Amino acid sequence: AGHWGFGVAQAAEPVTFRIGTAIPDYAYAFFTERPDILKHYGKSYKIEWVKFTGSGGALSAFAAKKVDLSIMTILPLINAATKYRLDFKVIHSQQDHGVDGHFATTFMARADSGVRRAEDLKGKIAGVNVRGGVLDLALRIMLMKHGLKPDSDVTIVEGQFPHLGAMIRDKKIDLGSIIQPFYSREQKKGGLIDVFTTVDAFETAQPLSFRAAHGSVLKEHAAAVRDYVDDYLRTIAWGHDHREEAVRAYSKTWKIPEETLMDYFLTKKDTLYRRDGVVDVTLLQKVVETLVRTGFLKESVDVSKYVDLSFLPAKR
Amino acid sequence: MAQGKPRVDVDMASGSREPAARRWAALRWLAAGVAHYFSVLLFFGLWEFVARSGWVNPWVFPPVTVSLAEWGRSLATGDIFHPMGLTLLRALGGLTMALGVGITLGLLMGRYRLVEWFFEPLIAIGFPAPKIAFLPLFVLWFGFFNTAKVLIVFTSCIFPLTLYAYHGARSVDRFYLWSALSKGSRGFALLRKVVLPAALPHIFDGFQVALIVSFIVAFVAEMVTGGGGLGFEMIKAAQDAETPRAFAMLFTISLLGYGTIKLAEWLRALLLFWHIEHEAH
Amino acid sequence: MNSAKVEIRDVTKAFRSTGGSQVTALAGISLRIPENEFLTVVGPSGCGKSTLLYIIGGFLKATRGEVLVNGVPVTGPGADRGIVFQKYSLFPWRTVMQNITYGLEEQGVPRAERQEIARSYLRLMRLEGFERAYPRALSGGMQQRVALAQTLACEPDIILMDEPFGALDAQTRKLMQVELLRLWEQRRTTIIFVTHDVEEAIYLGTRVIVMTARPGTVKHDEPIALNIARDKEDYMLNRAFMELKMRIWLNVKEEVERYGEVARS
Amino acid sequence: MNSAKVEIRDVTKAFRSTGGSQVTALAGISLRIPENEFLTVVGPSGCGKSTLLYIIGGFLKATRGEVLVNGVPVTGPGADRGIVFQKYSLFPWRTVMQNITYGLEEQGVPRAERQEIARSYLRLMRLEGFERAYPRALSGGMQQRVALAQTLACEPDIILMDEPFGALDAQTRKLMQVELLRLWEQRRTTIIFVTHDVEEAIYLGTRVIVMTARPGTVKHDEPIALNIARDKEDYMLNRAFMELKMRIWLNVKEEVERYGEVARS
Amino acid sequence: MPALRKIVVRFLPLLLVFGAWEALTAPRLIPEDFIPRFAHVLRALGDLLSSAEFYGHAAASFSRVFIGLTISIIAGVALGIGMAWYRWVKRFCEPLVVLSYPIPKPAIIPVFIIWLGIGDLSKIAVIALGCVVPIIISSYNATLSVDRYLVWSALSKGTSERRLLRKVIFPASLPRIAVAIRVAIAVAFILLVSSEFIAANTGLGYLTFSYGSVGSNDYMFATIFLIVAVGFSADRGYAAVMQRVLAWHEFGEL
Ligand SMILES: Nc1ncnc2c1ncn2[C@@H]1O[C@H](COP(=O)(O)OP(=O)(O)OP(=O)(O)O)[C@@H](O)[C@H]1O
Ligand SMILES: Nc1ncnc2c1ncn2[C@@H]1O[C@H](COP(=O)(O)OP(=O)(O)OP(=O)(O)O)[C@@H](O)[C@H]1O
Ligand SMILES: [Mg+2]
Ligand SMILES: [Mg+2]
Repeated sequence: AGHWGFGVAQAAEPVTFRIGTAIPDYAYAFFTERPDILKHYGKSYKIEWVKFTGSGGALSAFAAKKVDLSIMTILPLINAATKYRLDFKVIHSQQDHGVDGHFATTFMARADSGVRRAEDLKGKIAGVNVRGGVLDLALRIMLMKHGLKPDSDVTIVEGQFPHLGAMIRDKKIDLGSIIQPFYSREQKKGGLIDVFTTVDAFETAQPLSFRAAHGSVLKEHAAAVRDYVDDYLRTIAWGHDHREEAVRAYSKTWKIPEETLMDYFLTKKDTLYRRDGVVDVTLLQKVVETLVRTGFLKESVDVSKYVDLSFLPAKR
Repeated sequence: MAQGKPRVDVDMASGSREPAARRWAALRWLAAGVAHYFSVLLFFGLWEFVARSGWVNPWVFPPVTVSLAEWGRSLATGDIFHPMGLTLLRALGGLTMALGVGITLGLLMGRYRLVEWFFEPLIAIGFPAPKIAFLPLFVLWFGFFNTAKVLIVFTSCIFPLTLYAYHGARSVDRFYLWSALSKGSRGFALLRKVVLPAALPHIFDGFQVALIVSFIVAFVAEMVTGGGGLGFEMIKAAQDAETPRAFAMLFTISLLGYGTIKLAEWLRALLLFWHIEHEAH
Repeated sequence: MNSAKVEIRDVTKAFRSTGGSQVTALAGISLRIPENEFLTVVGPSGCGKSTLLYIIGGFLKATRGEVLVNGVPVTGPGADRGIVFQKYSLFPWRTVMQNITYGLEEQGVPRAERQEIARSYLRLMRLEGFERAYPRALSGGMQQRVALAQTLACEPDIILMDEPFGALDAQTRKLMQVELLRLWEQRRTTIIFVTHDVEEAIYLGTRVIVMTARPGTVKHDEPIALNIARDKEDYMLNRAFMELKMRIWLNVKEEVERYGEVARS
Repeated sequence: MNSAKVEIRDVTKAFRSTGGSQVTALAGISLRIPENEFLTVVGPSGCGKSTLLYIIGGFLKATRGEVLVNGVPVTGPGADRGIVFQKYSLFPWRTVMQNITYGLEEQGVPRAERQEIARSYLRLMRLEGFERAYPRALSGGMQQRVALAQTLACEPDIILMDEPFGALDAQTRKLMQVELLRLWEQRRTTIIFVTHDVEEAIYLGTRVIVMTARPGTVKHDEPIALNIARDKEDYMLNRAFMELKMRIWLNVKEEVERYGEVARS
Repeated sequence: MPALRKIVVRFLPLLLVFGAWEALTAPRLIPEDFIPRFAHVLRALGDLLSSAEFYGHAAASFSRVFIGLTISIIAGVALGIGMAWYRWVKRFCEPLVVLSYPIPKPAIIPVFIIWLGIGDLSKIAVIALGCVVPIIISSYNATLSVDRYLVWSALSKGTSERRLLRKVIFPASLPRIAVAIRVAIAVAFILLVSSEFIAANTGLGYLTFSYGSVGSNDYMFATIFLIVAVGFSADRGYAAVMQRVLAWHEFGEL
């Protein structure tokens, strides 16, 4: 959107940020359901949400400057930096995997299938959400670490997150990557066991998703971005502090039943939503190094060059 | 000049050609070829210009020459042929199955009230349903590999095929039917000998549409559920931010489709040579 | 007396036309047509002649009344009743030869025999050389002759003919008339023949019917002594023939004029 | 002498038929048709009469030769030459009324006037009450009359008619003949009229042409004295008329028979 | 009562399908993760229909369908007839048009996003591009098979070649174009979902994907159900309109 500053009168107009996000998104639920908990929203900035079904689509829209801010994960970050050569910065975190004992995507198998560890997978079929995605890489790294050749020793197929659990039960696959809220549901149903998590694969907890912004946006609307980040962290704090209300709002937006959410949302069984919004560059860099070491990435990328935490508010 | 207007039989007079004139003819043929594909060249030219103008990030929207070069590379190394074969197999496999079932069902619906009563509303409600949403179910039932994708192509193609055949059967000139009925044709013979040929122009419309649908659905099914093929390769390339490669996949499906569509048109001219539409060609 | 080959019992046919109004094409028409009769039908344009044939053929349902063939009510088309349509609809996807053999194919006549029969009809219809032509490459009269051959080749019990010689030149028409008579005599077929040519009606028919203007019924019913026309070459100059012709002609004329008045009033 | 309205110069027409073989429909036919001539054409079925009309109409291109209208070579169809087709093709999506007004619409005649003209033709063709019917609800003869009205309403300079009364009963046909003559006299139109009815050809024509069997050329060309037929009610009994009729009839007969032999040999 | 019976008889096939759906899902013959119970779908549909926000999504989607479809009908008929009638149109357009047919529209949404933005335009383009295919094909083929006597008849009454398209070619081809439009309507509803596949602010397709990706199958199917129901009604409405428009056309008897 065009937003030129035109003297004093115009400066009062809120800036509109087009934010690319994935489904389901934490912030989207609270920004739309509970604007009352926000401080700057509608005053210094407004948001036009664009929901993407995958991080790939989100990245190309971001690269084409059709969104100002966008959700990002590690592989799109590397692509944005090395292939698209975009001028962008990651400004706050969204979800972290495995930090502080929080949930990380778990690869599950049938309890009675004999698959208990990665090495048991020889000759079996494993399902991930998308080949070439970060979970696919995690699986491959894990297999290689245990002396198995992906694709020849283990067949890797794709399935959508909501169906992977049922596919395991239905013996269509022997292992599948399970995220929340499905992990909670599968646990409740029973009969599946955890085999490993992404933390085991990457040998580190990881920032899973984070928000990136174009350099130009950060330069032109620094104050508004700061206000947005401030509001975002407000929703997180509010969520942690008012869990039941948060569950209700989240359920209303995404139609996930409240009882499912009550089981995990914003607890240790969930990925971590950090109150401080800090992106842990060290952890992120460790993931990159693992990818380089295992040959999935040709050369290393200095992640810190693409992270700018200066938009986070000073400690409250 | 108008193509329809002359509608006259081809000029009979065609003298033998001199060798000198033959060179001219070759040149003219070349010129006609360029003229024929002028729109494509124009489109590519525009694309190239825009991509190089700096209005868009050239990594996101690479110049057409870069994409074509990548395409040429994958053709040269041959690594595109395997996915190409997979997609072709799924598309044409599903289409072939749908042809048999769809045309038969459509013709039956057009001729028998009971069949029409039962299937017509089902077709009307099943057609606008997004088949892709049922892909997971297909995968559950039929596995990850070709079967599920072939079947999703089948389910997608069957609707247009049935609908066109149905309308074709319904608009058969009643005098053809009466003539056949009074010569003792009944049931299947009537269907095969009169309704089918009379509805053939409609059926071919449906076939041409279904052909395109089959390519699109096979590709999209591969995009969504993987398992190799052009669609899968394209989504993978997009994920890896290898945009030229993604375009190469699109070129491939487009050209594959173009070839088969032309083949279908040729088949149409062959089978419908008796039909008046043939006169205008 | 139930030996009628075709019996038309009080048949009425009303069409619903666009706009909801009705057109009554036939109003309570009754007719008994014995076996081997050659019934010719004349009447003003639009009086319901074709409609009557369609009802006998079983293609249209009568609004009221019924048609019996061999004493059995007609419920649909059947191979016993062959028909030549006014607008001679050939199958455009079949060659002349294939069009002629169509009915034979349906009767399960073996291929070689089919070909032979068809070839004899090709000769009869003077269409040699056009075996492999498709209908769209034929002139109007040639198409009509193919349609004739197509129906005659099936040798149906009853033949319904709707101006089957309308598109033929006078001489070819003459030839066809002679052939048709020959076939009728040979096969003892029952023929219902619609024509606009009063002379033709008398020449061919054993009985001529004049229909009234719409709604059609039988206005005039005239048995024809066979010897009036068919025996002599110069029948046209025959006094009895001329009188007969005049009588039928006047009947038609009256109807046409009456209709003109009805419509105008 | 270049006052011919229509001049046909050595026109040959060959059709390529399926299978690659050729059918020569017309072979070097030449004709000069002066203004206001009522030319009637008779000839064996399939001899190329329709083809000739299509070439004059500009719908088909001659393989060789050319047609001049008012001294200008014909390159395509034009509103100066109206045509009534053998298979009376009406626009099925237009009602009877709309079909008749079609040409007037194209000439930019105002709506009210169009309606009025069309209504007078409806009356003329005895189609009152069917204004709003679609062609498919009409009998064959009714469709043919609509087609006639459609073309006549345009008042073209030259009218090409391909058996325009073929589907009409004898009496209606008579009425139509009279009307056509009246219009021809009023408007001084040039008419080329194909028919199978020799009497009709003589009655209507100022000149009758007999065509040879395929490939068609002019076999016989006979000017008709106007007073032979048109003046008297009982012209059919007139000696001159009968002789003329016999002469033309024999010409056609010869051709039909010759063709039979050609085909058989 | 007879009227009611008529309706029941008419929609019996649909009732049978819904019955079969419920019968298969209620005892969990099909895992609920794939297809929810019909009863649950109805419940979810009720819930959706009672929220105002949902109507915004529906309005957004259906207006895109409507606009996309309208564009495709106009452009498709023009292109199809044009390509059949004018050699130069065919020469110029055909390669590009035919090459574009088999391109999967969802796959080029990113390209559309670059050119047309994320808003309605890119989605309308996807729908229009997809729906135009059957319409071009049928209008092209139908134009070629227009009875030549009708064309000749019009030409000899002074119809210019350009007017001919409107006065004769179009109406004569209409019965076949009508079938293509019927197909296009169904395709439009399919594409409604696909067009919102990659990126969306609003729309039923977006809801379908969002509910689907969090496993809220009952809601996902409720949106699909609604799309299909509207598609079905559109089809019925269209059929009724066409029956009147094509009153002159002679359909074969059943
Ligand atoms: N399908 C139809 N719908 C409505 N009216 C029809 C239909 N078919 C025929 N009619 C009407 O029924 C009447 C009789 O038509 P029919 O074709 O039987 O006449 P006909 O005697 O064969 O005339 P012609 O000698 O001109 O062929 C006509 O007035 C016609 O308008
Ligand atoms: N489109 C065509 N393709 C091939 N041959 C054709 C075509 N049209 C006509 N012919 C041939 O040309 C010859 C003359 O046909 P035309 O229709 O002119 O005859 P006609 O004199 O009008 O006959 P009729 O009195 O039976 O209507 C016929 O032998 C026919 O087979
Ligand atoms: Mg009739
Ligand atoms: Mg002719």
